[in-house]
Amino acid sequence: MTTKINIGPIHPSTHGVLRLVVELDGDTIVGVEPHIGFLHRGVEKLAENRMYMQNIGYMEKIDYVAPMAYDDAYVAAVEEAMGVEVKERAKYIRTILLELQRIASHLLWLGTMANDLGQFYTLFMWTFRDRDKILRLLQEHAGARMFYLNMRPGGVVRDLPPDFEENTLQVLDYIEKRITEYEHYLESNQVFIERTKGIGVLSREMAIELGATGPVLRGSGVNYDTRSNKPYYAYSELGFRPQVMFAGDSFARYKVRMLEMKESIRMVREAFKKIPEGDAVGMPVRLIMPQAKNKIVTVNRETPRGEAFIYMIADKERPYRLSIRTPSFINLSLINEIAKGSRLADLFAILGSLDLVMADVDL
Amino acid sequence: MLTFSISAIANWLVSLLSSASVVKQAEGLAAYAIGVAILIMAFAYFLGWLERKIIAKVQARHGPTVVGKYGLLQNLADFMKLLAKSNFFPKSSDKLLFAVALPAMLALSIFLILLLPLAPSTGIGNMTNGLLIVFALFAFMPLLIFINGIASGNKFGEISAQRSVIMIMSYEIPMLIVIASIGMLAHSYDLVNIVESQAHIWYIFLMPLGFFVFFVAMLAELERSPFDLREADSELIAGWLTDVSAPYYTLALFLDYTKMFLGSLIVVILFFGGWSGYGLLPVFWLVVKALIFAIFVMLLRATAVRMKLDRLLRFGWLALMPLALINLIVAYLLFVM
Amino acid sequence: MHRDDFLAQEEISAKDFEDAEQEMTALVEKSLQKYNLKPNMLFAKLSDITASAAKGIVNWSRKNSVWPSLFGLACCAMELMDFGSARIDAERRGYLLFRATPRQSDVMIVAGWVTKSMVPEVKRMYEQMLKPRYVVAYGECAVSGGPWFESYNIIKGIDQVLPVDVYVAGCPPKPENLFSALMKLQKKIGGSIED
Amino acid sequence: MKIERGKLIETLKELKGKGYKYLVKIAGVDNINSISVLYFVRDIDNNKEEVVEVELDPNDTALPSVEEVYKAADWYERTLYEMFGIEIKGRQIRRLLLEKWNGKGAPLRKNFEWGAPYETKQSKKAVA
Repeated sequence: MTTKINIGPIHPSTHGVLRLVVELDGDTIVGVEPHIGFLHRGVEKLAENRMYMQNIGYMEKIDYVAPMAYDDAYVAAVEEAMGVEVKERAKYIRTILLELQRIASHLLWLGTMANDLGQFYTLFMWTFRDRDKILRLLQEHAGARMFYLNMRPGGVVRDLPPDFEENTLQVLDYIEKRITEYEHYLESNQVFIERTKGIGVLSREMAIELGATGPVLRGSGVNYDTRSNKPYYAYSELGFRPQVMFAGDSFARYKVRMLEMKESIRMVREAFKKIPEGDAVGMPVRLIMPQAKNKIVTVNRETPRGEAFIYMIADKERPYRLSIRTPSFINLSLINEIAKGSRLADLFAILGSLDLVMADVDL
Repeated sequence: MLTFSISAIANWLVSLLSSASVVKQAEGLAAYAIGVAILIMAFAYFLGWLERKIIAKVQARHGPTVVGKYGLLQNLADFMKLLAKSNFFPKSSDKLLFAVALPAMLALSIFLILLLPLAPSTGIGNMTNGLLIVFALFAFMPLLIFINGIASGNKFGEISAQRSVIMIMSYEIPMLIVIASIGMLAHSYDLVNIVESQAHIWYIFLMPLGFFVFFVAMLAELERSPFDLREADSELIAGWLTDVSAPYYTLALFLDYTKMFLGSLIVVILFFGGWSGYGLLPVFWLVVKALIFAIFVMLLRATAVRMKLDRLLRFGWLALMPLALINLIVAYLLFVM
Repeated sequence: MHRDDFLAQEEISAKDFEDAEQEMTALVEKSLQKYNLKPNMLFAKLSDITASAAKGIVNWSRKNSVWPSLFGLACCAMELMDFGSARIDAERRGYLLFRATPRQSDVMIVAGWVTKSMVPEVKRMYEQMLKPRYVVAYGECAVSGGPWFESYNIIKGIDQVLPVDVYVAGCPPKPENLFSALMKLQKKIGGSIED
Repeated sequence: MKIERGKLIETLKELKGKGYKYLVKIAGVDNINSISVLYFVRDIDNNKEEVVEVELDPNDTALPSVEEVYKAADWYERTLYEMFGIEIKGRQIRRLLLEKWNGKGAPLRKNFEWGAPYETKQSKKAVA
């Protein structure tokens, strides 16, 4: 006999407003049916009715944990439509900022995942404290804590502040120490290992078949990362190596993100050594107006949650069609496949390991 | 267990009533009960404040600071506010059971503290089977949680109730085996005797394995992390407390700390030599030891990751059970020597 | 009836007793009504005493213990989380006990845009909260629909559905703003700010 | 690569056999005179991509389901149905993003009517 329980849309562990109808046989999950759309606001439709420069602000709100990633993806699409080259120094600045954003996003994920596993907010508070240091750095550059609006076609809104490098390196040293500590803290905890290893297994074949992306795909042993397969900005010069784990379980996904944070720290340090002098300021917003009509543009970007893909048909003043593939959307569609057969308590560990942002799902 | 507990309590009551000085005893009892009630309230309130402060310090925060000096009045404000909020029973709930379960739990835990000897000459009479009676009554606690969970008519409450029953199966029996070995070492189930027999060496040194088993089982009983499966706030919202309305939640909060006081008292009496200590009042030593134990439990709450249900069952039967049996054998050898 | 008048009477009739009783019950009922309490409630006696004898205590406790419900919708939920975390430390003023169940929380912080499919859920959540309850509209989207005001699936501000006590502007407002908003809410509860 | 509607399943199966096992996205575009549906597929091992485009008449938008070829197509097809009003043959469709939608039309069509904006109503209770 099976029972059905309804989880959400308001529930502490669904990271936003997600409704799951879970069919249970005792304590074992028979099926999970996600109901989404509680945050659907029609970004694609709104974007068709806004000027190019106005849309930058809308793109940031797609993924509010890592706003800069979409900011960058959209501006890159506009750049391609306008035929503008990114300045050499701006490439490095964007790489640095995007990687800092990735670290901040992964730190938030780490805290919330520990919370989902039943930890009483301790790691959550610690990672928030660390994340705040990065937000302060980004605030120094962009002037805002969350929604930066700092990407402009051809470059960024302004050059890095004078003591940015020094501060960043200091913060990175601190964060590297902390990450090692958290890693030690979690991996020496037998209960944590038991609750993540062998839970929510996604095989390599299924990961490709179901279209998993980002750390979920890499946790299943697929070596695909947009930063190395379709290198953009300074990633190929910085010697980026994609982080791959082969087990495909929650622990592998956790480990991929931890390794990614370390890789990001290494890359930012490397980028500060190689960053060229020169101009980095992009064009002012009033000039953003691609002249091409019906030019088709595709952009792939690796956001912290996975691969974002933008398909844009450019028109004169506003995009004729802006279609966005968001990583959380497709990662959530896996949930039924990987949660089947596990326990109810595991469902939240699995949800945590997928790192979902609900606005990213609902678009 | 149930029939045993009923017969044990009946025996105790009969012996109490048949003694000559019933009236005199009753007067003494009333005074004692009031004193202990004040102690419980003070301690529970203090624990509530301390837990917020300790967890905040672990989490790199300050905890309550504004209301009262060092935030000491924060919990009072919380309690008063919860009491003054409106009360509500959901339509799907069994109103009678839902209204009774939480007060019954609170009454039970206060009654249990009354039964414990807090100093050599206190406690309610000299009960020959005191330890057994305490644990027989203690076993009602998960049952009442079960009743509350089912009566709330909420699916999360129901799951929580099921978990409660499963947890009883996984830790109650090892705990009773440890109690048996304590009785063997002390040659008695009388709590006063147990404390006095620890005058030379505490039982934690004689039976470290037994203490471990007992500690784990006690954490599960107290719903403390990592065994807070019944109230798992990231899974079951609040488990059996999900549909409990605000005034009743005051009871739940109070119960939480009363239970913690009770649990630490039992652990101190059984394993840490009770009130033994130099100088000062015996009660002082008892309370200080209980406080240290409670702080340890709080630190555990701030750091541990919650266990899974099936894992808990396996842990109960494959780890706690053999350990408890080994402990019983050790105790038997000590008993023979 | 005044105390001196009462003493001046030589004989106290049964009717006077009745009058006094009625007066008392009216007083108690009035105070109960003021705090949204029903007389047949379990703790009515206790609230009764506190309300008539020292109504300040209840007010003081309500003012100093504002528990938000754990309910984040969208972007502003990030700042809501930051509000509770180590830098701001909302627990200093007793805001932290985020209860996941609406039954035990006092204030609902609507952090994010509200879609048409979310409206019934938000309404139900509000109805599940016990009186007295408050609503804070946190961020542009909850105040007026924000950047999505033209969208086909968003309502233009939470105040179309729920009575809002405090509005916080910003996209997203900083956690400090929420802190000051809750302090304003405290003042409102305490009676320093009138509606 | 532009193909006929009838050859869609066939073409995708062929591509999948060649190694294009990963479906990136299914996107729809309303060109007013026609509606085109694009299938972005990818060969992960060799890092190659391919786009398959199907053009449909706006009045006759029935499209075969490709879920049998790519399982990942499930949710994309559902959004295609509710956003463009494209009928998907061969499967049960439950609305995904707009589950309780009772408005008229498909939002991403160009002829979609928005309804009246600026309905703001400020309550007088404002404090902050």
